[in-house]
Amino acid sequence: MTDLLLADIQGPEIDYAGLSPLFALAGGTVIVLMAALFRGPFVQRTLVPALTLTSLGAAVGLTIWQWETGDLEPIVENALAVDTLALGAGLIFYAAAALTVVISLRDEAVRSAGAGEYFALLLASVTGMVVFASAENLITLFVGIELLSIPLYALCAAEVRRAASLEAGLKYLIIGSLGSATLLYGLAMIYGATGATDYGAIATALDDTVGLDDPLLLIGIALAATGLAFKASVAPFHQWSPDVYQGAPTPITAFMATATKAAAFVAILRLFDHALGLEQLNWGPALAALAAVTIVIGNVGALMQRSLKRLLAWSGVAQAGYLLAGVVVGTELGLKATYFYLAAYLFMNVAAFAVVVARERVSETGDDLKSFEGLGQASPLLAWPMTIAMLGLAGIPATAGFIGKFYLIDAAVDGEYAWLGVLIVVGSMISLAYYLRVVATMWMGGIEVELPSGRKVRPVGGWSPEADARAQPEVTGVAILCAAATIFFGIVPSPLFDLARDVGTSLSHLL
Amino acid sequence: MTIHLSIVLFLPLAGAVVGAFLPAARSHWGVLAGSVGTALYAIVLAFDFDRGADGLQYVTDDTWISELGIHWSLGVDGLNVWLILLTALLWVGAIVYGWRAERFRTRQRPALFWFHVALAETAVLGAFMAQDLAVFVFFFDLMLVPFFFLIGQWGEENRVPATIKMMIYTLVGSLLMLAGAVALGVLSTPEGGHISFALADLQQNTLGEGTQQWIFLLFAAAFLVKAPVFPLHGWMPDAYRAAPLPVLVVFSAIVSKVGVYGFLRIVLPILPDASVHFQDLMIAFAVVSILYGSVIAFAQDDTRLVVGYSSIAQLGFILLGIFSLDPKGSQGAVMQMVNHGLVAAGLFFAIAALARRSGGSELLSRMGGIAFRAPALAALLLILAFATLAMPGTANFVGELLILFGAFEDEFTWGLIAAIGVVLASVYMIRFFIRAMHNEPGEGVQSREACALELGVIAPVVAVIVALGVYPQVILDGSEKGAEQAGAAVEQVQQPEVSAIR
Amino acid sequence: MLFEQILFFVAAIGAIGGALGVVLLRNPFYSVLSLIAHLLALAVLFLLLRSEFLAAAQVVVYAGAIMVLYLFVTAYVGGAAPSAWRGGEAGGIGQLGVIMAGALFIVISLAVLGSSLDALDTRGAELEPGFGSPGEIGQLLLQKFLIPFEAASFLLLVAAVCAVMLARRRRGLDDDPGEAVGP
Amino acid sequence: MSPADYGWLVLGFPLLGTLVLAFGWRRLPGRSAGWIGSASILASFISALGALQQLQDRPEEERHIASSLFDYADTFGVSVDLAILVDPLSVLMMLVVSGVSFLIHLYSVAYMAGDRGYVRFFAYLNYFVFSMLLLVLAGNFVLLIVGWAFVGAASYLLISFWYRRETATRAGIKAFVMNVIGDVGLVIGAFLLFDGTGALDYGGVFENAHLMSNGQVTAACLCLLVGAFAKSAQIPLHTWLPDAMEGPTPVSALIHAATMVTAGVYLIARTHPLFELAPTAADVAAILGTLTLVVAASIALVVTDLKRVIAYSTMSQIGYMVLGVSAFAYGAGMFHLMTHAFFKALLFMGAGSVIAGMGGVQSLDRMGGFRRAMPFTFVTFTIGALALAGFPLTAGFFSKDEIIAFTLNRGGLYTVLGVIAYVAAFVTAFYAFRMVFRVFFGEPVDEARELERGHLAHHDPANPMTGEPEDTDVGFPGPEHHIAEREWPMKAAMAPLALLSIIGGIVGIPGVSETLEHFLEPAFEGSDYLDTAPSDSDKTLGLVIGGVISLAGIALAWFLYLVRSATTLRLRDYQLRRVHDFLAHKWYFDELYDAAFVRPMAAAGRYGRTVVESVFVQDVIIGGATSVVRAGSSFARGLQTGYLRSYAALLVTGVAGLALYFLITSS
Amino acid sequence: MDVVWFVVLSALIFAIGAAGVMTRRSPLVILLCTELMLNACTLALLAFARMHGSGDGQIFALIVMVVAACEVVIGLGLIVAIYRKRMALDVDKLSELRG
Repeated sequence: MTDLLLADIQGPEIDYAGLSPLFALAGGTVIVLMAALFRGPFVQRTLVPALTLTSLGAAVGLTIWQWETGDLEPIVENALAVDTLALGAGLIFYAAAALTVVISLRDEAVRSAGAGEYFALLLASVTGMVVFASAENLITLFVGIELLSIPLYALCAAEVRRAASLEAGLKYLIIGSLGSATLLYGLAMIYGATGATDYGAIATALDDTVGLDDPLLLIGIALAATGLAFKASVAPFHQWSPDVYQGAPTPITAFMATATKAAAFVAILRLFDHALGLEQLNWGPALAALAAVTIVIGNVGALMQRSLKRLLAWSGVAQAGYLLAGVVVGTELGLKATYFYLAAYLFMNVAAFAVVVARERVSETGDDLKSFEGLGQASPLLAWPMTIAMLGLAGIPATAGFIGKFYLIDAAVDGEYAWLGVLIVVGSMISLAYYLRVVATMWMGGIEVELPSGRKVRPVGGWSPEADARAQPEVTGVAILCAAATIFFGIVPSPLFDLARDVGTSLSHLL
Repeated sequence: MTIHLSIVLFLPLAGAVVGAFLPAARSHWGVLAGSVGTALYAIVLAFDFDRGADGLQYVTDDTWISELGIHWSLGVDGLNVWLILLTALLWVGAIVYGWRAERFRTRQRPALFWFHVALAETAVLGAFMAQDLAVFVFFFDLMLVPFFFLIGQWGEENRVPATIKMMIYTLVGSLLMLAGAVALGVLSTPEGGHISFALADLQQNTLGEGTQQWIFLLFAAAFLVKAPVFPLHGWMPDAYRAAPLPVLVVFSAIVSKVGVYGFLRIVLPILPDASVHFQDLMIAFAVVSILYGSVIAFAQDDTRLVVGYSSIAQLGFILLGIFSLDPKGSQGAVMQMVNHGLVAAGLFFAIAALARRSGGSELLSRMGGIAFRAPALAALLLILAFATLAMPGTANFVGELLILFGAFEDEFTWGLIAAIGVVLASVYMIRFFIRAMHNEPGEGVQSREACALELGVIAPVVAVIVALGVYPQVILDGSEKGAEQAGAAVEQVQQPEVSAIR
Repeated sequence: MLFEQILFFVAAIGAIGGALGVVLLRNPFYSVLSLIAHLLALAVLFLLLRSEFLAAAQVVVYAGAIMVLYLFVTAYVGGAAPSAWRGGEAGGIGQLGVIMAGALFIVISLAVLGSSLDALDTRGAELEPGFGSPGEIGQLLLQKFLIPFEAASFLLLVAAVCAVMLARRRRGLDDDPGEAVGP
Repeated sequence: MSPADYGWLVLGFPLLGTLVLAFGWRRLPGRSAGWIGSASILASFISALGALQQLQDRPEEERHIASSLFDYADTFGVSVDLAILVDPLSVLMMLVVSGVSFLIHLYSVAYMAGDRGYVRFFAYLNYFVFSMLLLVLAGNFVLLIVGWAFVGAASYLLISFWYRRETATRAGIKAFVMNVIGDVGLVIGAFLLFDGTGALDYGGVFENAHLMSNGQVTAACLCLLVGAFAKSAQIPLHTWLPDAMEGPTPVSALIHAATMVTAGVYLIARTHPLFELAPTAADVAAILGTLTLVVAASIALVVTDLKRVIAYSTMSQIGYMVLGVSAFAYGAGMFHLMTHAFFKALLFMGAGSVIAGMGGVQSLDRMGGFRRAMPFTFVTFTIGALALAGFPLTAGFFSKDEIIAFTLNRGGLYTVLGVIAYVAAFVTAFYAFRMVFRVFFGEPVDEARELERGHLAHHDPANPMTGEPEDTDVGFPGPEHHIAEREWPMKAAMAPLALLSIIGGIVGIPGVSETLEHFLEPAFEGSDYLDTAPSDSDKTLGLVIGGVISLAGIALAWFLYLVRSATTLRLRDYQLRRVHDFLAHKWYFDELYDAAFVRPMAAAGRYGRTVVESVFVQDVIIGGATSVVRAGSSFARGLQTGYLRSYAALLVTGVAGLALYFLITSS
Repeated sequence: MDVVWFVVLSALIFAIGAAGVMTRRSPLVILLCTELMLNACTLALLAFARMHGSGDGQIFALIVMVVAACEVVIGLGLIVAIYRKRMALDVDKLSELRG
């Protein structure tokens, strides 16, 4: 007993600077929770979101402060990496979260969940993502994925008055647990095969002791890949996403569609390129096959959807397929391309979802395609961002989506997966069918060329004066901002490229 | 003098942006100013252009996206100088017509319309000027967007399905080309060298036969669909029927040329082996298109489709000229691009004029006897018809003569079959002319002489056609060097074969 | 060693039985109970693997606390849950699922058996004293695995918030059977 | 001024006239347009004379003057100038063309008066003359083709001049398409020559022609023949000419008798060095020419439409010329070309006058007894008929029989052809006077009586072919239209032609005057066949035979149509019925082509539009792709049952599958 | 006792849990089944920890236990919420979102 007391437990040396963004977020979570204890419209409506944004802003600031290129030693006993990959991913999470906060401001979900819980959980999820994305250790990885998922399970169900929301929450929870259990079992086997939980140690173990073709290890990789692919909604582990995306509160859907996907891919990149880099010849083809399946399934699945959220969910599956192509090749180019596309994808998707939010709040047809008919006349400020987002996702030039696809194909061909590059464009072809349908609905729904110029515009689905009165400037603002970014980075992509270049330096052993 | 192509390129767009801030009723002034400026600039360029010089002129070359090795590189040479001029001029015509014609007076959201029109012009000019493969692809795909909106929002009957069909079908090709382009750039990057999409660098590539061939097919998919060429023209009838006329004018006259231009600018110089390997295939495409287009045009009642299918045949000729892989053929192809551009534009303007006199109908069966009180209009249409069927004495004749000569050189049989197309052309064009202008007037036809606007848009086109007919050499001089360089790589490939034969 | 083997088999059978019970028993209440049994059996196995601390935690925290919570909820909503595990609209899926699960088991087992790791067929490495003891666990938690440890604690907080958010009674949510009860 | 400058002038005046008329059409009152047009052609004729005189001043070997304005198309070895070639051959053609054209313009000034398309008519007419002269003067093959096509276009415009007549427009498109076929033939021929000789101008081609293999030359010549035959309405490309009679009569006179249709003959003469290198091609030409002259003559026997009779006779006369030049009797061929221009134009003018008198009716069956009603027309028409029949000492007499004499002299195959030609000559004489007797002799018809009383018959305007009524706007003749007896310009045009038809022969009387021969010689120097000309005695013998034959023909016509006309009808309707029907159907050429080309193409068009387009292009290619995608879509969405358990199942399936894959790769 | 036995046993339990998720309709029981799977993982982890004689596995197992607890908590919360909404506690009935 006494010797246990006397046993001098000196803690590890802790790089507080490196951890500072995490502190900002975790602290923010707690503060928001506390602040929300005070009732009153000001606190609930203004202070809490403000605090949330502040902590996100602080995280951004600290990230920029911490920004240092190169392949850095993981901190705190190899638990976390604070390299540019992690920080860069962080930037995507923070941006997504901040935009989500803004479009959530007047959301039903916030009202029914309570502002404090809602925003605190959002921050918690971001925290989890950061941990997840910078995990250099299997255990950290697992904690991270749980820390990012569990708040999301709750947030999906946040609109407890809406059956769909609850159903989405339950589905997400159960399939999610299944997925994380699979992941966990895979991690366990990797640990079993290599006897290590640090990525570095695993890599070295693969280098000398363990045979690369050891079935135990490979099965471990398979299960782990499944678990992570599930988070990134890669087919055939994608089925949860359309239902959950449709059921969840739209801002949360936007958040999941962008941030979660990014987190998952960064984690995949880190685990597979760093820990399991030597196995690339084994997992490369498998992931390539998954990518192919995903591209096809996602695009054909989106074809005849009328619910915009569902359509975007399916398209998100397809996009995951494109992104996977950047992982498959296991090169630095692939890493950069993936990151670039994730960033571009953030803007395009948030723009689209913001418009959906704005529409579904005022239209009784919700997010059905019907509520977008003639939007081009009713409110161009919403129609334009949607149009740009759709064209961007379809990969039309002058949008960030085009450059991103270009980059991904570049990486694929460069990594001797040219056929995957061709498959990407084939997928884009199919995708045109549904993206253009949305655009056509907005601009070409019921317009006669010969209209005498005086005539009033036909009211679009669910349009009403009070709806316009309740029109949400902040949501429109987000939409316009993201659309503008999409166009800007489509024409002047250099800033994103510089970011991607820095990110690319983080895993130096890649070619 | 120094000419900045970027200015030429973005002037229309700038004009449209300005126009967007004018009151809607005035918005056309912005785009008009922009395109007129471009037209003037292009005229200056065409005169200033040094015909004798090898290589590119007025080159703009800045790094755009260094990571991807993409350069903002524009340039003019014999291949594109006339096409640029043609584009600039025809766009002015189309804009003036779309603005003045009373049929379009009551247009919804004019500012948006003009913006798309200008964006289209910029994109097309960009595609013609691009000297970097990525930039070419960029504009090649981009140019579809404005047309998608123009047809879909301001078009005729069931425009929405038509425009979606057009967009997807043509983008299917273009996206394949995107993949091909990236692959080309990556694979032709020398070991350790930095990737570059500049055409000049790509021409140095040492790709193997197999690689060249699959990349060639990807490019061909884009260009053949865009042209279009039988049997890949499925989007054409609907789109042509649905497009608003001012748009259709430029779409048919110019956008269709971008595809075949791509063959000359990119495929032949960069993929010579594949070009030689697939020569017969492409020529087969060309000849089949010539015959098929002609025969179908003969059976059409809708004037737009008569012209549409005739342009399938015409582009077949151009393709034939290009893949005769003979400088004469390329020369003729360049010439035909310009000529057919003029002819198609003129014909569509004329169709608009005819429709005004046949009670708004564009069907031949509703027309007839229109020449009665409109001799000037009839004369103009007649000249256009003659030009279409490559009547000797028009520049089209010289173009087709060169194309046929080029084709005869090493593909005599194909050439003979193609020559049948000339006869068929005479059949359908004269039929068009007679059914519209001659015979007893159809019901609902009032014959009126061409109004100032119609003369204003058609007469200049016809004037240019006649002028070129008298002195076609002017074009040949300009494009000779370009055609020579386009064929140079292929020549090198063919040399061994030739020597083997002899 | 014989004793150890007997113990393993007993515990293993117990665990499998418990697991099967969870899946097969019609009444959720019994499923929970059999899960508890399963957990206890696992605890024994943990002991065999020389992880005393984990075994203790398993018994006290898991089988003790969490499962009690579970029992309460089951008691609260138990009647509403469908007991039958056969049928349902997606009934056919069940069989497929079982087959797939079996396939998964076979694949994994094959992998394990086929593995070239000799260590698998031993009783494990020679253990230094104090392996699995609270002291060592504590040291690891506070040193090597500080981050996961802290993150996990944060996770518990978050989970609590989630639960509150979801299960809290709300004003105006009057379709709550709990409130419907009354004089 | 050198001959070349005159040549440019010859080209320039008609072009100028065209432009003036084309742009001034609104502001030209009354007949001024007609006078402007005629003036421009007259000026052109005078310049042609100037060229002639200049040429004669030069020594023989310097009588080829080429002159070029600027590069027309010059790239990658193809080198074409805008160049003309003035030599005796082209000068002769210039004179004939511009001269005859002038007279016909003069005739039209009155003849077309009152037509609403008056100005348009003269614009077209000037354009035609310009094109024809361009064809004649062209200094290289490309320019030749240009002129060739222009002529075709002008002919199309004038055939469908009364464009509201469906018959007219149909005839127009027929003629145009046939002409384009000819153009294509020329283009291919031009390429073959270019391929073989590397040149496109006459001089270069003829110099290097010997470099080409015999097969090449033959192929090239056959291609040229396609062009020649299309223009000159020789079998098998002849069917358009009779229909071309839809055009106003002066047009028939000018284009389809005097000038354009002889272009083929000119072409063969122009490219004689090639044909001499490829005798096979020459033989083909000769045979087809002979065939044409027989077939056409035979049809002319039975056709009842006055203008069409003359049209067929034109075909057969051109057959003679083709035979002549293909037999390398260039002088004779050109000689006949010239004389034929005179008398055939004359005949058409007369016919126009008669048709006017008939108030637009063209059928021989309805005519008769115009002898007293139109003495002037009667005289001139008869002179034309005599010349056509080759009546001794008329122009046609000398030229035609010289050709035949040459042909017989060639011997071998050509003997046969010559004999056939003689037979045809007999037929010619017969049908020529069939016209004369049926139009001018016999009982005067009502219209003739009206005319004798001094006023013009008026019918309701109707389409002469179909007989369906028309409003006066549609076409000519309208009621206020004039006839030869009353209008001095028409007389002024016909009189000189009549004169020339009689005395035109003096330029080539065997043994007496060889003017034309000598004049043309420089054009054909280097021809190996100049010395194969028959001796004067042979020629004279030929003349005698020819004279006898023509007299016999005329006599038979006299016997059958004036003495025993009843017998004739009986013959036609009973004994020779089948023959008559066969000929009346023009040997079924139209039916044949209709079945062989027109219908199939129309059918193909319809089939393509209805079947290929919708089924293959749309359904198979587009529909196929979309349906595949749709199928995939419904599959993917079918998996999305909404049942949590099925999602789990798929997930586990995926896991198992992936794990299995890795397990397999591991071993 | 050899480690491989433990691993195979864990695999079996894992499979049983998975099967349960796919066969049962009551979300309560499905949650239990996911607990089963997590426990299987714990067992495997401890087995491997024993095999390598390293403490990492044990810590991992501990963390897993925490995570399992969290999942239970939130799962129960959800179930209660659903129950309050008077929706059927049957995952086959909760299939409004589909297609």
